[in-house]
Amino acid sequence: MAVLPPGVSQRTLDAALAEWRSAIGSEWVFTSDEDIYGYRDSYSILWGTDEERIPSAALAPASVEQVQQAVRIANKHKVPIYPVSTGRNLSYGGPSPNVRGTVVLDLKRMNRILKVDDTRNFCLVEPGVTYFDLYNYIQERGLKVMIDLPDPGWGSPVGNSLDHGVGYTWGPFRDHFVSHCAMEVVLPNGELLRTGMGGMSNADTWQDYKYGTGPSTDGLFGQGNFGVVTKMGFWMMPMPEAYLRGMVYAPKFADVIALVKTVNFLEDQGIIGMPNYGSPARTAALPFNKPADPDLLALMANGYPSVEQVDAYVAKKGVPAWSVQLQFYGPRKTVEANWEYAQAKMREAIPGATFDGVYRTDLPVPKERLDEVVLRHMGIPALEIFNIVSRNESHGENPPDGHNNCVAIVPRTGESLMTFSKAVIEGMRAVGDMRPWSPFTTPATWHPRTFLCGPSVFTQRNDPESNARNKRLYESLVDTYAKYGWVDYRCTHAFQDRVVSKYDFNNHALMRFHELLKDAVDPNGIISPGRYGIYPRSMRRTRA
Amino acid sequence: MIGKLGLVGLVLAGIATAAVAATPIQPRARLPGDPPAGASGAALVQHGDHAFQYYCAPCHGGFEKNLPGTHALAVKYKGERPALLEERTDLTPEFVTYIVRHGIEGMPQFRKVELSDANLAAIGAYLSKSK
Amino acid sequence: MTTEPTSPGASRRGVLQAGAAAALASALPFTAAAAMAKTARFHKAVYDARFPEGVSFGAEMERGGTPTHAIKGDITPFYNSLYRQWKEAPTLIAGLTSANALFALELMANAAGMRVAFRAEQRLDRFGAPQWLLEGPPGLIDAAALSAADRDWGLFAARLAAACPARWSAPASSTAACAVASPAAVDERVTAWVLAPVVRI
Amino acid sequence: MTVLPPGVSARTFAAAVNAFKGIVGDQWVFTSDDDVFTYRDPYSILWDTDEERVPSGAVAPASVEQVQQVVRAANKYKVPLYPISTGRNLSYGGSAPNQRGSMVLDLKRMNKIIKVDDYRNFCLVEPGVTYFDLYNYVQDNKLDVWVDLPDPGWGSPIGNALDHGIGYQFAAYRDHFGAHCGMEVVLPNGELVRTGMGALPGSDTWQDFKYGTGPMVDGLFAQGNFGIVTKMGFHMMPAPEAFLGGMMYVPKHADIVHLVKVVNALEDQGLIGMPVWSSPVRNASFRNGVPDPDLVKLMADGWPSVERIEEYVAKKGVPAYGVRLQLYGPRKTIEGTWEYAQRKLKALVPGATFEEIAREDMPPSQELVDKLGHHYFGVPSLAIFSMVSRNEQNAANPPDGHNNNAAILPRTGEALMNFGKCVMEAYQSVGEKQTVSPFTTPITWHPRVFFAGPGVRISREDKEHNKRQREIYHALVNKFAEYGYVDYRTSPTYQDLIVSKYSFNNHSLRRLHETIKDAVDPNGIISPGRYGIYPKSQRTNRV
Repeated sequence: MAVLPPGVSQRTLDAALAEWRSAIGSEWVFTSDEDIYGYRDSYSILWGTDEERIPSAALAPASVEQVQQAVRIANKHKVPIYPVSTGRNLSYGGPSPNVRGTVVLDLKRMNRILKVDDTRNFCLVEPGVTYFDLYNYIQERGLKVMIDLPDPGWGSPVGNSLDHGVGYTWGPFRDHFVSHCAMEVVLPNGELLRTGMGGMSNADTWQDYKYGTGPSTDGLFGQGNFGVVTKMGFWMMPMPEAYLRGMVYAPKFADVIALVKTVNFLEDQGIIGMPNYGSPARTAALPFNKPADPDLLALMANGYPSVEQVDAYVAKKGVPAWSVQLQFYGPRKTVEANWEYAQAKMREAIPGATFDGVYRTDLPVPKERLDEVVLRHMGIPALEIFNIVSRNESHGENPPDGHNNCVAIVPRTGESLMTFSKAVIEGMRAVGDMRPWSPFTTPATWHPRTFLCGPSVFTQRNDPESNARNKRLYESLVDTYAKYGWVDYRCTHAFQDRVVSKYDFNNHALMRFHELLKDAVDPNGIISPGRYGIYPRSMRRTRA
Repeated sequence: MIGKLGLVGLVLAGIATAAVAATPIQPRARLPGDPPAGASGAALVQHGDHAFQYYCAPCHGGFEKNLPGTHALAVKYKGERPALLEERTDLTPEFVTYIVRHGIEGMPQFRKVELSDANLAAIGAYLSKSK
Repeated sequence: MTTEPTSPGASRRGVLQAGAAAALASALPFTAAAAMAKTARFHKAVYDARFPEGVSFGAEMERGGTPTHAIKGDITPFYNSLYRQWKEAPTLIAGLTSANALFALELMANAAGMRVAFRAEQRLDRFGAPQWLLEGPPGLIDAAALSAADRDWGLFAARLAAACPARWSAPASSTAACAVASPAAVDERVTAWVLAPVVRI
Repeated sequence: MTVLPPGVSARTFAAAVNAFKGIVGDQWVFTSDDDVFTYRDPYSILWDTDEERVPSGAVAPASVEQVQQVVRAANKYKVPLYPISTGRNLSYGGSAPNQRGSMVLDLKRMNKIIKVDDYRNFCLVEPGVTYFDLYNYVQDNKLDVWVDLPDPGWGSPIGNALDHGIGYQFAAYRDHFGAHCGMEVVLPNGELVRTGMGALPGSDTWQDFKYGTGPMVDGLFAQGNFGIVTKMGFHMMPAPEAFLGGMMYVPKHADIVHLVKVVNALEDQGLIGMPVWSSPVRNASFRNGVPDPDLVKLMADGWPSVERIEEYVAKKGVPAYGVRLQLYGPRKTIEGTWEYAQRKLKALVPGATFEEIAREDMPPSQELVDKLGHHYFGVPSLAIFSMVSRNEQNAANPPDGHNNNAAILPRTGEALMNFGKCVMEAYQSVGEKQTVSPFTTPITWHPRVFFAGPGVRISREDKEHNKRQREIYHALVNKFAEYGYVDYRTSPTYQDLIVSKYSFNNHSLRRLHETIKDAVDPNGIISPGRYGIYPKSQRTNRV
């Protein structure tokens, strides 16, 4: 299956490949079918179709200088390249490019950990470094810092941050783009740039102060296509003394308003780590691997139910409508006092609130207690999530190969949680998906100031019809979200054009501004064309 | 081993933790609109009072200790004149206008966009009224 | 592309037919693997102790002299145990885990210079009956398909793994399916596998 | 004194002024000498010289639509505009433009507080809103949030954030640009852009989620000249239950290394607000700014060894360094944290001493804010001007202003122990005979770095004084750079010099800024020269 970059002839590609081979070594330029297979997105909803974002080749430079050369060669031949760090961004495109035929620039070989400092609490890493690498480096040296990492932990801090990725601990650290501090970037013209204090060669504050003096351009490189990031710094949390977690339950459906308000209050004062919302009522309504509760089907049968109807359902099930797990990191006495304070605040706000599931440990977690904790909450990398990745449905004959998350940015209020399911149901029914759904939406709180809500759709490599159906479902969800003022914070290539088209304030003024910048910084459009809807001039079609 | 500064700190700590009658924070004045067109006399003075509290009192007030305008004038006049502008009897609207529009020492000048001519006239009237 | 059939439906039918054939041939003994087991040099083997197949797979590996590592679902501890080694060089390893655990490990192994050389994954056929879907080098898969399905699958998978070449040089070229006597946890798609270092030709 | 924008004729300028008047009304365009005077930088070290950044006039629109129209007219006549929010950025240029002759675009009239939400804890404001206004709004509506504000509090949250300004509470809030969420910008071509979720019509998360989907351009508009910010959101902190102030002292000079390490760990875990550093031994070494003879002796023969400094500290009999920890939160929490802080420091510095100096339920009392400072409690005040206006120390010769010179230092004790040497060398390089003490105490406005450095005083009358102070400022900046330090923010007078220090790869960062400038603002009409970024036509004489 020969694939070419758009508008590039085989001859031009071959000429570029020849130059790349001499620049970075022929063993690091991949063109065979078998090698290219490794750069396909195993979660692609377009798998095996003509639209699948298959690269024409891949390059794996070993140094910044080689990246610069590779970029200059790409410019010379106008062959687009798509940088990946570790290519582990599954559900968001993995190692595959946005536009079919783009050459992948695989930075995995650049995997040095340049510094971890536990006096000033930061690290500086290259793109090929994984969270496992960083964790092991810290363990070997006995450094007293905690990593904030996503689950699974095989990805790259650089790659994750550049896709506005997230972690699981304390607010200022789990937004991985916010917690970054400065970067080194190869610009589309091959020039090397250091942002912030890196602009001053002898400054020892590159990972301490973000801004430097003058404007800050870092934001362009997250979810953007304005350069190739080759180093990045991150702020880290000093290892806290202790950890405590406890569960809070709220009995009624409408209690979620007070529950969220109280959690927001705790979060924004920096008292808690990531809150984990749950809904015992939903578990009763849609038990794992069992048919939906008939009472739920009755509840949802005549349009979206009223609050009273939902509360009647909750009462009948005899379980709390909502729960939230609160997590505290800090000095022993501080975490105890914070948990006590949180309970007092909850009691004040929610009549009938109950509490349990208290667990305490000193940090770092002693080896013999690792089974008792969720590793990602402790900054310990894991692959555990693959245990559950496809277990939330009964898959029968044809279990899914992957999933595409369709997660919208929703205001951090109880009211929005009470109505979110309505949108999902609308989105599903619009494409004839009649599966049961509950009114209990629990959000992810990865980004500390907002809720991220929404289902995933499954992908199936050997079932293009299922993929096509799920693609329609995904698109329907995106369209429905937009009616409510919600939109995905991140998504796989197949949906990026659609998602960014929703940002249409003042006739897509923001996108037009991005395009203005793109044309100035990358006139040949060689870096990641199409990433988050930003195309070079030559590929800019009528907007969705 | 605790220095002199430290001992002072300890004494103050005693006061703070003993929770002597705590005074609530003085409220700040609210943004005034312009005085009604054609306002004069007592009405203008009254409006000028409000405008003074908003625009000038944060430095020239007496509601807190050590406000910089009041403090600077205390140092400057060494008791010859009141440090508080509101207690002065020698101010004219013209003088007030000149200082406000030109600034003096650490005090910057103020622009018409932030402090309108009409409000400045009211402040002048307020500060120059007979006490 | 390479291993992935371009027309999934057609290929799936082919696989199912092979499965039917294998079921018929289930009475034949499988001795070749046992004979070759000693020649395999696994650096380590991993098994998921929640599955009965896993336990017998692990036992058979230990009998053959391979150090084993038991997990309960999460593959992370096993990966951690290989982290240093894989920084230096790829290794030959085998396992019986969930398909998801293999998925995670496989991507890490790919980056360290290994490929899946053999895979036997439990799935349901279209009638809802469990079966093993085999993938690997022709000699091995043909032998397996002709062998018994109706036996201790953990043991059988360990022997198949042991018979797998210790170096990977080409994508799996043969697939087959065998019926499974006693389904364990189909939800988790129990999978036996070999990850082998790549030899570039 | 009529000043015109560079390259603009009197006739074109007059036409532009007319156009502006047609948009905003005659009374909101200012070109008379008296009016222009009010836009001069009262703290300009170039006061009354030909280099002073005097504007040609000012225009004050009342709405976003008027801003757009003014920008379009400015493009037509190629008259540069310098937007200001409240113009109170004293020591950093105030209401004056970067470039002599630019027209000030005064946004003070746009002063709506659009929203303060104490459920999700944010606000959305216009540029003309001051911290006083925001505080009053919160009080009037009995909202359960604190304002994190700079000192003095008369400035604009927007203007402050856009100059990388700072406050005094928890790290997540006191970096005001870091705490912003979403903006509305008029681009140099007059187009209106909303960033982040503001670009999604019907979205209610503009002040909750910074990024939207795709790249984030917000960083371009702070200390930049790529557009005019007309609305901006900020995250706010819910009002804490209680406050505890605790002093920690270490006896020796070299103990600062441990003290910094402990405070960093507290800060980076979010356990404290802004730490306030002090040096009792330095306070004991100066009286009214005059150095103690022992200090003069210590410093007489070049930079002293650590041993000699320790002897000096021992002789003075006071602790070398102190830090005030400010703990906000639930009553028992701050107690637990205070105890932890003491335990941590004791483990590293057995001779450390501690005092609790305040503990109060919030909101704070007048006594508490008088004692510790309003700004630590989100209460706006102008009290800080008593330090720079006439006071007992400067009674004879009060300054007319000052220019801060705060360099970015790594957050280590070692950096502090060495910084005095850097200042001393800078002074020596221009023959300045001030005695510098070896005891540097930093300011930690930006939570992950130290700021340190002496400012210079301004006089409106004495041009020679200003010239000399400018030389000193330059010498300091140049010496800082040799040590890898540079100012985080500065008056337009020094911006070219400071930005020139970011020279990595032949100034590649500035070249990127210029590439963007040319694309976004081809006529160069927004704030030419701001932080060293000039339009193409003016890039001739770079430092």
